[in-house]
This record gives sequence, C-alpha cells and structure tokens, in this order.
Amino acid sequence: MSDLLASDLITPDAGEPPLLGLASVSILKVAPLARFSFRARTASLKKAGTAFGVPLPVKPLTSETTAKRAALWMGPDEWTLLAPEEDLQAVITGIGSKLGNEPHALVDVSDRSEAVIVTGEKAAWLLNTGIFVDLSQETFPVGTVTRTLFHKAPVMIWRIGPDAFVVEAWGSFMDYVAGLLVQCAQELEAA
Amino acid sequence: MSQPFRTEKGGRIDRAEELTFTFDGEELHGHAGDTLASALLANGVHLVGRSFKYHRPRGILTAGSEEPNALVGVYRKDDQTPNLRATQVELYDGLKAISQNRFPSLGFDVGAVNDLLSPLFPAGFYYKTFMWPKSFWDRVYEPIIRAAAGLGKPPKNPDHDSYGNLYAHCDVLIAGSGPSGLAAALAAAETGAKVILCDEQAEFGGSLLSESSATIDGKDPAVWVAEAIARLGAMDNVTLLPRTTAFGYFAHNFVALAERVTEHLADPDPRLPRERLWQVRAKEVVIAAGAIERPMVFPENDRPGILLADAGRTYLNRYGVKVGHKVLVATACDSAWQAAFDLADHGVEVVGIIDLRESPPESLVAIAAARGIRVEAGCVITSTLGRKRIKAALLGRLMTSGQVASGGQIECDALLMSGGWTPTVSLFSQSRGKVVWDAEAGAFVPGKSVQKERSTGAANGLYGLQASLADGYAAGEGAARAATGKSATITHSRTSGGEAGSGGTLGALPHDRNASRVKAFVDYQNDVTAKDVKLAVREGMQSIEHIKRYTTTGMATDQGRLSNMNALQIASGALDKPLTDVGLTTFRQPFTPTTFGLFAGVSRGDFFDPVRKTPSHDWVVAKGGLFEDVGQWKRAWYFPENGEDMHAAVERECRTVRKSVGLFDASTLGKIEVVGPDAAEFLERMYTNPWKKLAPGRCRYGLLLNDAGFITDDGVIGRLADDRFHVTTTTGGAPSVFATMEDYLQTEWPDLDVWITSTTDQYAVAAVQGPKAREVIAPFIEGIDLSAEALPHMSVREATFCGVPCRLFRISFTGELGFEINVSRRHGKMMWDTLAGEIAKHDGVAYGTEAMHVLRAEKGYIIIGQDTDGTVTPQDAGMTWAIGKKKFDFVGKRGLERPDLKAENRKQLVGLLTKDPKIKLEEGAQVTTLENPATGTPAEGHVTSSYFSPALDRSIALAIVKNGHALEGKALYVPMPEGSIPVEVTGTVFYDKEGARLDV
Amino acid sequence: MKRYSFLELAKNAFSAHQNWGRQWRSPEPKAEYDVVIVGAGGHGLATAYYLAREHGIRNVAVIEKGWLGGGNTGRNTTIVRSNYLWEESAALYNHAIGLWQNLSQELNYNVMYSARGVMMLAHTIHDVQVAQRHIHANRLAGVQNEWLSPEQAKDYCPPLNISKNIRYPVLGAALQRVGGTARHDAVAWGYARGADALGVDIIQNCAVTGIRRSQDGSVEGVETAKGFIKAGKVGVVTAGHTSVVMEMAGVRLPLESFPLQALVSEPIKPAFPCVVMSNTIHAYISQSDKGELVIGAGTDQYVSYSQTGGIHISNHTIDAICELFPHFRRMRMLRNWGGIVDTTPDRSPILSKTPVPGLYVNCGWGTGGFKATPGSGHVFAHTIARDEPHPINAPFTIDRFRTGRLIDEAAAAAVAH
Amino acid sequence: MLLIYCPYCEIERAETEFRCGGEAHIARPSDPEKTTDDDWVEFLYMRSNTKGIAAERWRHIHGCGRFFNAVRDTVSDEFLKIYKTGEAKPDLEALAREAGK
Repeated sequence: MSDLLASDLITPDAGEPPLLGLASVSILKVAPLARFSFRARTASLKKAGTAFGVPLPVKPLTSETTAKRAALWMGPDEWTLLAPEEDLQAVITGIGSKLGNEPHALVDVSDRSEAVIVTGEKAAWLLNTGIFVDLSQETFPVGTVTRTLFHKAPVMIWRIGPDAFVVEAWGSFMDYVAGLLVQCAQELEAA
Repeated sequence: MSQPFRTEKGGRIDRAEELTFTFDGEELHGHAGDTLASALLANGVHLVGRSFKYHRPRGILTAGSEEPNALVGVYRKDDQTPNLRATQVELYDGLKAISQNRFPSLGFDVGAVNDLLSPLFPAGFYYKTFMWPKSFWDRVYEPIIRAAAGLGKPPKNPDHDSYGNLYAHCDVLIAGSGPSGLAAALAAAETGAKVILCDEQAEFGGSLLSESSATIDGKDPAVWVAEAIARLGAMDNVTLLPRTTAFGYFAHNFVALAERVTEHLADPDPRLPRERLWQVRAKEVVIAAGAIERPMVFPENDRPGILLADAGRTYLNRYGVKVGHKVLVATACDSAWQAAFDLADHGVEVVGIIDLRESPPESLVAIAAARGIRVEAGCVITSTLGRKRIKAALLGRLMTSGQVASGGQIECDALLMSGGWTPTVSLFSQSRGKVVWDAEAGAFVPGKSVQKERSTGAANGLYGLQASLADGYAAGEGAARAATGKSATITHSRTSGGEAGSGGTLGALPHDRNASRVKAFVDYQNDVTAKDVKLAVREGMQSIEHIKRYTTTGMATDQGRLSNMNALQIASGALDKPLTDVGLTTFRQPFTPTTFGLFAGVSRGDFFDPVRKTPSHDWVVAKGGLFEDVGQWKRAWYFPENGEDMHAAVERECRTVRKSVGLFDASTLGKIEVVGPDAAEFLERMYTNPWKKLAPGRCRYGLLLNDAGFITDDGVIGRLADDRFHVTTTTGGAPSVFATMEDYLQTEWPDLDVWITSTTDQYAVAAVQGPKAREVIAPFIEGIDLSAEALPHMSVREATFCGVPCRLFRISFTGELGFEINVSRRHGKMMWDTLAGEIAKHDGVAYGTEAMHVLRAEKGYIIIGQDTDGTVTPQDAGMTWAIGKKKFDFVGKRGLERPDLKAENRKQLVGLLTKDPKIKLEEGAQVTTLENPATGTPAEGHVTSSYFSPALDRSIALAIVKNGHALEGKALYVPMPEGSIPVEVTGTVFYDKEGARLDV
Repeated sequence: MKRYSFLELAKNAFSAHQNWGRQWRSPEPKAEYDVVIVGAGGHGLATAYYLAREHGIRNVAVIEKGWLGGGNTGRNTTIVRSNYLWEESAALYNHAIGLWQNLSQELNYNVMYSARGVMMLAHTIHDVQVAQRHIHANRLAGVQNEWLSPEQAKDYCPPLNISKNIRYPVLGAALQRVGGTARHDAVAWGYARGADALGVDIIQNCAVTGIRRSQDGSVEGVETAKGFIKAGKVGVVTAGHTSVVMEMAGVRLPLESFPLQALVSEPIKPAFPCVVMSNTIHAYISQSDKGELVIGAGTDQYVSYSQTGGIHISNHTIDAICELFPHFRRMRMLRNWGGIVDTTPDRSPILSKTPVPGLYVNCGWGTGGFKATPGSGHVFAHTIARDEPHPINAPFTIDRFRTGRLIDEAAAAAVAH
Repeated sequence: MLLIYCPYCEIERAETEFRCGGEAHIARPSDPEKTTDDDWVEFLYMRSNTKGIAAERWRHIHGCGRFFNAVRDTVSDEFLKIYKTGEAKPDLEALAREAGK
C-alpha cells in the first residue's frame, strides 16, 4: 500500500486473517495504533502541531499526515491524532509539555475504536451500501475524513487512496460494521 | 406449443425460447420477453381475477403498473407473494401463478353472490347497518366482512431473501425512459453530468417499444432506443437502472428507487438481493413518467376482454399478442385508432371503431375505410354481454337532445377503449408541487416546481413524438446546467410520424339505460361505480376527499391513477361545480406498492440493531451464562450451574460475593473524560453535588437532574488530576448524558475551558467485590499501595494491571469491599481471564446483573429508571445529601423550586418488608393504605424493586410511596388479585446499615 | 334524521338509493352562536355533539379550515386502548372506552369499534417491569389489562415471532382485551351527522383567521374567511395547528408539532387478529377490515407542518415489523402518509380553560388522540358548558407545566400511541 | 430525510447525521434566585411552534458534533439560513420576504 497516505501508520494487522478478500474489494483489520482525541482553542493549534509532528488541519474534513503521524480534522476544535502504538507516551508528554497551561484536552482513545481498511474498485460502492455520503473523488478526495453513520452504527471514514478507505468504529460496534460490510459484499461474488 | 393469440411475427419476445408456466395449475407456454399478462393473453386467457367487493370476473385491463385487475399470487420456494401485477411479472421458465379473491375457483366463485346482492351494498353501506345486536359487530359481522375483503393471501413462511441498499448522489436523476426521458438522459449525459436513468419496466424505451407508426432518424423507434441505451451505457457518468421504480419523492430532492434484481430470474443466485433500495440525492430530477390511458365509464365496462386501447397495441407490437380475434374499439380520442389499424395490419378482424365524437379526423376515417373497418361516430357503448369474456357490445347513438338511442349490437371477443390520456403526475405531486388544469390537454399537469425538478413529455401533458423528444432534450440540458453549470450541444434526432392526436373524455358516458341500476365502473379494483360517486354526493359528501373515503374510489393499489379523473368529473357533475373547484386528492408515496423487505433492508437478525458486547462475552457464553439486553449491550445476567434455576443461581452468586468475592463486568457503564481547567466548574454546574473541593485521587457519587428538577442519571466520578475527571454514567444513559453535557457546554457555557470525550469503549471494566477483593487483585496490581489507609473507599489511582496501565477505582455497588479496574478494551479479555482464574482460587464467582441488582438493593442503592421514572426528585429519593447546598446553580436547581416539586405528599422512596418474609412482592405492584381498596382508589405508590435477599434470608423491596419518609414503621398493603399482602414501611438500607463492610 | 338500519338499507335498495338524505348540511354561518368550536376533527365534532346532546347548547358552530375529519382523525392508525399508567390518564381514556362501546348505537352510525385486543410487547426486563407496573396500576383503577407469556402472546396473535434468537426477543406482553380499533372516518362522520341533527352548524372550508377579544380580555368571537362570527365561548380543537390558532388570542402553549407517518400494505385476506404495539422497537400494527395491514411509525425529530416525513422513519418501522412478523417481509406498502401531531412535554393532553375568559383548549394528544375521541369531546363539552372542568379532565391543565404537577406518561416509559 | 448544511463541516449531509435541538434562541435564565416560575416554564416548555419561518437548533451529532442554528420554513421544510451558535438571530421576516414566503 505504498501509494497510500499514512502508509506506515495504517497497516493491516498481521495476526488477523482478512475479513474479506474478493477481486473487487477486500477488508483487512488494522493493527493497533495510538489514538488521541485532541481538543483546544485556535490559539494553541500551532504549538500542538509542532509538538505532535504534523500540523493540525483547520480545513474541515481534511487530514495531515507524515510517515509516523496523522492528524484528522473531526470538528472545529477537535482532532483525532494517530501515531504508532509505541509513541503513545511520547505524544502525551510532547503535547503536554509544549502546551503547558494552555487550555486543552488530550485523551487517550487508542482502544476506543477498531479500524478496517476497505480497498478495491468496489470499495466506495461497498461503503455506500450503508453510508449516505457522496464518495465520488471530486467531493471526497484522498485525504478526506469524516464521521458519519454506517447503517445504524456511528463510524469514521478516511480515504487513504483512490480505492482505499479506513473505516473506524467504536470497539463494541465493530462486529456490526465489519459483519455488515462482509454481508453486503456477498452479492459481488454472485455471477 | 399452441399460443392461439400469438402473432405470426413481430414483437420483442424471443420466439426461439419457449417457457412453461402455470396459472391456477394449468400448464401454459410463453416466450422469453413476455410478461405473465402477455403470455396469458397469448393463450387466450383473459379472466384472471375477481373483483374486491362484488367478486365480478375480471380480465387484464392494462399493460403497466397501474393494472387494477390482474393481481396474482406468484409462488417461489413453496411460498407465494400476493397481489403482484401480471402486467409487471416477467415470465420465466417454471413460473407458478395463482388467481386471487375467489373460492373455490376462479371460474366458479361463491363470492359472486355479492354481485346479485349488490343493491344492498352501495357505497358506505357498512356505516348504516351491522349495528344490531351490539355484540355482533366484532363477533359476527366483522369476521364475515374481513374474510370477504382483502385480495391475495399473505405469505405463509418467513422470507429468507435478502434486500440490498445503496446510497447514491447524482446531478440528474431521470425517472422514465420513454421518448422524453431518453432524450433528457442523452442531453444531460453529454454535458458530463452524473446521470441516473431508471425505468420501472424491464426494458428502456417506454412507448417507443410499441410504436409502429413512426421513425426516428429514419429508424424503427426500438432500434433508436437500443442505440441510445448503448451510447449511455458506454458513458462512465451514467447509471442505467431498468426494473427500477422511482417510488418516493421526499424533501430536498431525495428520491427513493426500488430495483427488482432477481424477481425475473428462474433460478437466481441466492447471494443476490431480491430487490435493492436506492436512496438517491439528486441535484436535479427530471420526471418523465409519461401518461396513462383512461378507461371509458360505460355500463359493464369491466368484462374480461375489455382492455385499454394502448394496452392492446402494446401487447400486439411489443409482445406479439393479439388481444382477440374480433376486436371492437371504443374511443373518444385519436390514439386508439392506431391500435385498430395495427391490429388490422396483423390480420385481426376489427369489427368496428366506435368514436364518441361526432366527427373524428377525416384522415383517420380514411385509413379505417382503406382497411375496411366499420366506423361509428357519435356513438357510445351502452352495455356489454358475456360473463367470463366479452361476447358483444351494445351501441348507443348520441342524439342532439342529449339522449342516447339504441344503435344495435356488435359481436366481439375483445374491446379496446380509450377515454384519453392522463399525465402521470404522482412523483410531481409527491414532490409537493401543485398540479394545474390544462384545458387544452384536458388534464391536470404539473404546475410550479417546488423542488429542483422538472416534468417532461407526456408527464407534462405534452404529446407527439417530435415534441416529446424536443422537450426531453431541453429538460435534460436544463437539468444538467442547473446541477453542474455545464452544457453541451447534441444533435437532436428527427422523427417522422407519431404526431399528437386529439380528443378525450372524462366521467361517465351517456347511455339509454336506468343509471341507478347499471354498473359503470370508475375504480375497477375497489368496485366503485359512477352511481356510488353520485350517492356519496347525495349524502352530503362534498369534498373529493370525502367522496374518496366514502366510496373508496382511488384507494386501490394504483392509488387512483386510472380512476381519479373520471371520478372527479362525475363528482363535478353531481355537485354542479366546475371540475377544478372540486379539489384533488394527493398522490402519496409509494408510486407503486413497494416491498416491506426493501425498506427493512439489512436490518434483520443480529443486524437489526448493533449487538454491543464486552470483552468477557465469549467467556460468559462458554460458562453457560445468560444475557440480558440493556440498550444495545448484551450484559451477563446470571450464571446457572448444575441445572440451577435463576433464583438458585442468583442466590448462590449473592452469598458468594458477601462471603468471599465476586467478579462482575461493568464495561457497559458510560464513561466520559472531562478535561480542562474548568472541568470542576463544569461538573459543578451539571451535577447536583459539589466538585471543586474533591481532591485528586478521590471519587464521589454524582447525581444528574434535568432542568425540570427530576433525576435522570447517576454515577461515580473520580478526579484524576486538577483538570481531569473520569465520569461514569448508567449503561442506558451514556449517550443521552454525553449529548446533554455537550448541549450545555456548547450552547450555555461556551466560555468554559473544558472538553468532554466519551471513553465508554476505551475501557473494559471488571468489578471485584467482596471481602476477599483485595487479595484477588493484589497479585496483579503494581505501582500503588492497596491498603485501606493508602486507598480508602471512594478513591481512584492510576496503576498497572499485569503490566498494562489501568485506572483503579475503590468503589462499591454491593456494600462490600470493592474495586473496579479499567484497562484498555484490547486488554479486557486478558484482565477478565486473569481475574476469573484468581477468584476461583478464593471460592469466588462471576456474577451477573441480577445478583448485582439484589446486592445493591440490600444496600438501598437506587437504579435510575427502575427506582426512579423521570418523576422523582433527589428529595423524593432520599438523596438531599447529594445536593450542594451552597451552589449558585446546577442543572435542575431552579426546577426543584417549583411549587409541586416542593409540595407535601410527594411520593418518596422507602423500603418495604412483607409481614411474611417468604413472600416476595411483584415489581410494579401497587401500594395502598387499605387492605381491600375499592376499584378506582388511587394507589399510594408502587414497588420499584423486589428481591429475595440471601443476606437477610427474606424478601426485601423498595417502593415509591406517597409521604413515604414519614411512614417508616407504618403498615401498608400491596393488593394482588389473590389478596392483599401486608407490608411495613422501612428505611431503604436493609443490610450493613452502618457501612462497616465497606471500610475494610 | 333518518335512522340507519338494515331494513332502511333494503328499502332504499328498491329505490336504487336515490332517496338517502344528506348526512349533514352545509350551512352558511350565522352571525352569532353560543359556542364556536374551531376544528371539525373527531374531538371537535364530538364536543359539539355532546354540547347539544348533554348540555342543551344547540346554537353551536364547528368551523373547519378544510373538510371535516381531514386532519389527524382521518390519518391515524385507529387504535383504541386505555391501559395508561397514571390514574388521571387511565380515567380519561377509560371514560372514552366506556363511550366507544355504545358509540355505533348512540350515533346510529357504525363506527366499527372492534374490541379485538391491544397487545403491547415487552422485549427487555425493563419493559417487563414497566408492563407489570401498568397492569397492577390498571387493575386497581378498574382498567382491564393482563400479562401474557410469550406463548400466550403467540396464541393470541399467531403471526408473532417469539423465537428466543431474535435481536430483541419477546419476553411477554400486556394485553388489553377491550382495546382494539374503530373506523376513523366513521367516527368523524357519525358525530357530524349526530351534531348536525341536533342543530349544530358545521361550516367547512372556512378558516379562522383571528380570535376577537373584548376590552376586558374575554372572547367575543372569531374572525373567519366568511366574516366575523360572534360567540361568547370558543373552544379550540385544532391538533397540530393549536399553537397557530391560540396565538391569535395571545396564548402560548407548551406544544411542538411533529410529523407522524403511518402506512398501509396492500389488502390481504385476514392474517392479523389484533393490535400489536412495541414501544422498544417502535412499531405498531393491525389489519383493517378492508384487509390492509395498518402500521404506525414514529415521529420525525423536527417541528413541521408539511404532513410528510423522511423515509428513514418508515425504514425503522418496517424493519421492526419484519423482525416481529418475518413472513410480512414480502408484503408491500401501498400508501404512506403523514399527520401533524401536537405533543406536550409530558405526552399528556391539555383539556382546559385558558387565561382568556371564554376560551378553551383541547390539544396535546400527540400520537394518541384518536382513542380518546368520545371521552375528550364529552368532558370538553362539560368544561365549555359549565366553564369548569369535568373531574376527569381537571388535572389536564396548562398550569401543570409551571407547577411541575406533570402527568408524565413518557417518563413512565409508556409511549402514548 | 432532510439535507442539512453543517456550517462547521461546510458540507451538506443527510438528516440522520443530525439531531434537532428544538427552537433556537431560548436562553437559560442565568440566575435561579431571580427566576420566577413563569420565567422557568417559558424556558423549559413554552415554544412558538411556528408554522412558517422559524429558527431552530441542530447538532451534527454523527459528524463534527457541533450545535448550530438554522432557519427553516416549517411548511415546506426548506432551509433559508444556517449559522453558527453564538451568531445573532437573523431577521426572520426579512428572510421570509427574500424567499418570497
């Protein structure tokens, strides 16, 4: 997946078999990550970005990535920060010391969510079986990230390639989300 | 095989592929490309059903989705789907269809006696009778009426087919692929706009597929269609959806489409959905739904063999089927003449064209003459003969006086009729646009657009091939430009022939018979006749809605697409009001009946609603534990061992917790991390309790009210640092508490420097409760001192569990020494397995929610939603202690000051002990002061929680009782059907009142 | 008024039904009435009927913007029941049940009240607790309601899926046998015919545009599309439009009007013997005499007077129906429509005098007003005639929201259908 | 299903991502001591329930999570204006005129 965004960060979980592996679409579990919910006022963003290692995007629904970091816009004062699992403490310390007493909230939500990568020419089609967001490349280009609903479950989707999406859901919703993705893909196997 | 009414050649069927099917058990044959209706007609079968009320024999009337008569049941996998329109059912090999609403058979139906008794059953007859004797309505009359009503029989078995869903966005959605729809698609697609073209039929092309008298660009229209579809199909920006009905037009240009994916296949792949719901958000919509032909309302216009003229032409040209060998055509407009000519050209004997008009166009008369067809102008049909198939029609000649003179009889085996055309304005009407009367078209046509939509072609009251194409191109271009700002020029095709005709009629036709005795049907399916409409008006029904509801006209499965205009005209005459003043009923979604499964989609079985599981789930399953549904969560309920019943299991679990130790999964509790310099201030404003002085490392029970002053949630809140709190909520209340906090934070106190983050799913939580709790967790906890001195009750620490970071709370919901360990969800299973192994060594148990409820009730801890119900204040619950007296404000503070929340005689939470310790009260049972209260005596309150307490070896209960706090020690009663149960009012704490067991 | 009966029907058959009279007149309004009722829905017409019949006040006009019975009366799913939790509610709805039982005979109009039983399903332990609380409270109040095991529930309603393996299995049900359905249009028409025969003028297609008040603040009459109509007493019974009409008199109410959708299937032969409701998974269903499955959905989330709603509401209702009755999955929706329901914060109605002398209001029935029609009209007529509430509607004041004495059926987890 | 523009995400999304928060611009009385029962019932329960042009609150609950305000015609369900929390209530009559209502 070298042509994809955040390639070093979002990697399939080697210990888990693929949830789905069709010619037109596959679903892979994402390996554990350090995830943070970061909240702050505008004045603190620059410092926070510097401390984290990637600027926090201010344009709605966009993301900023480097090899080891991703900052995803979630709301006007809310970002999801992603880092390798082993950097968990470093990020907490880094942002904490840089921002000092400036009001902000950094909460470890590494295990709140689980993620899958949905890739293949039918990836957008498959997401659209349950997500009411226009996923055409003009309106949802690579790098776009948003929270939305997949059928009855809240999810976050992040386009990391023309035909590749990260789909995140809270841990207790992942059976539902992954299960339905697999089920909805079934018809692709039919003649 | 013999298909006696099949033409020699022509049509779009595949004559090489013969298909076998059955209708009411009789084996018949058709071809690929047939509908069930066309195949039945090819076999000479017209009688296909019985009418709703009079059980009259009925035949196929139309060739489209508006078909009112030919409703059949179709079998698949030994079950049948009722009420399918034979005109829409595509034929496949082995198809099994049955007729409906008849007993014992279609040919002989005992219900037909209703037709003889029909003088007793005028519109609304049931409102006037069946009232005596009173008890007979639902026991005698109603069952008879219900059995007689209804159409098909419901399916017998659960439906195992799947239904798909797709959300889609497009620039231009085009509904309908006749000449104007196709032209619109071509024009819009050429601009590069994203286009979805859908059509309810199996093939695109609409009327072009049966057009015999015109050419486009010099080609047969069907060829032009094929080329256009090929061109569209090759474009990336176009999605073509045949067999797809645009059935609902909702707010903000949201259109729902129903795609039939497998219904036409003999042996569909089970992985394919039967149907698919397309939920489309279109920037612009082009409605190209065409127009449908109107029946003529003359006496006995419902015999099998009577069809709409255009249907006759469609069966001939598209399906290669002759509707009869001797066909009579009755019309009030030009278009039906072409049907007569086409039939004649296929060698069918056309026994006459009966035109209502005094002088039909000379050109048509000349063509008829050339084919030797008898033409009767200024004539109507006054009656038809034949029971299960038309045999003849009686003619009437219109006199200048307005009277009708008998005009003889014509033998025929089929009659084609046309009262003119009605634009299909259903979708436009659903888009909330108002139709306007177009006198020239003699029809209601779409008025001003309310949403981003335009109607084109016949749906807009515009006829004629060239005009329809031109209008379609303009609509497509206009829609694309409006949606994308882009335009393109495309070459418009040129047509020859297919000019618009004229003529048409509305309402009941004159005849020479007793109008009050004959049946001239307006709404075929619901058996509504012209005289029914007149009766409704006579009885004072003046609004068209009243007429519709009183007679049921327009309430059939076509929603009145066939009948409305005729009914309106008849009502207009009866009311002596212009048609436009009578009013119109509203078309509602769905456009055609739409499968429930399509709406339900994937929401079934385990996917009906997300099943949220905790990390201990599999362990519980393996142990044979049972689950309880709490919101979307599955929570372990109790763990029966060795065939224990619930009572025994719960008793054992409770005793073990109090004696040694128990392990409980508390992961489902809501968790919210409140962070920021104003975190304490924020909690101070949200909860009733004071928070500012709570030291880091300590916890406090928090009580949450709404601004009305009633308790809505509670939970333990731990302070991790000056600016960081770990808040817990009830399981069911988690989402609403979080939403409420966001609401106050964002809209009332945006100045506060604090943020909240849900961490419910971040942590798995194990509660270890019981005298041995400390021993159980000690081996795994590192980094902190677990002693009572270092870690007193209501403390929180960050530590590690087996090397994994954890938040350790020393709290108790059992009254015993207790800890709740929060680790990352990922490590939840490890933690659970570790602790489960450890408690076993200490004679401990895992316990479920039921034992948890008993243990907390013994201690008088309340459960929000069980001991409170949204009408309980902190004072009522005996929790005045939880209110920070010195606080300036908190959510609910002002609400509590309202007169009735401070009034005497409020219901208050108390304990109840039955006089007989063995009797356990029923939860929900009422509490009274009298042993045997008279019916209607208001209760003093009710039992909210009731259990057998193993610790006390007796039953205990909590109750909400009027003035309860003042009644301690008093006797009350809980009246039950078997007799009253005496109880004594007590405090709410039953066990370890001093709390000694907590402080160890 | 010519009485309706089978004999009369047979007699008229001989004259080909040419001699039936009008069921009600279409009079022009008089200059003055003793009482003007605004809104000719079931509740308004019933009020007029009982004013004339029980209180001798016959100089009454019912003024209707559209056609009588055309609002929520003609748009609801026709469920009748009275097994409400609080004594106040149970008394009100049970009063209605008493009247339903004789209504066809009383009005000489077959309103098809069919006591086929209303079954309310419990899917969770919490549901069971709530249902049991209702049953015990109802028993004490003299309201019939009983508990059924899943098997008993299936006996009563054979299509019900009581498998333990569905997402929210049925744990039992509360059954009110005297509950059922009635024919909504017939209720409006029967009351209209009855009121008309007693001298009440029903004036359709006449919008009320203002409420005129005298110097002392009391009501003088109403401005209408057909001019001013004088009346010392005005009763407003306009459901979803109550806020709009009451604003004409400067009275603010704790109401919000939401879209509520309902739908029917194509007609089928008898397949469903009773009424089934599930508050937990949000669905209710019965089968009409015509054979249609009549299904109620939930409200949309925003205030709207559009009488339409979103498809996601239907989706969530139908998926619940298909879970409970999986062989209806292949059935098809014939028609979907919307009403405007006026809801109060405690989901109980307001049947009350107002701060304006001579002005009375009957509103806030939310999704469940149809069942109360006869009882509501009966006690509201009493309130208007005597200028004081009937004991049954005395608790249903506007002031309860200020003092906090709510009648909170919603809080008690009983959704008021 | 309405289509709603979120002023923070700057995009239109389906209604199911949003929760309606009822009538907008109803301020919670800030001082409970000085608030009468009548003031409180106004805040808690009394609503204009406008038929026509009205301002209401929405929260993009399954999106950015922010509350914002919207002016909608409750007869046609058409949105006339959407603005962020904290911005002044627009002149509803002027908006209505502009929209030709």
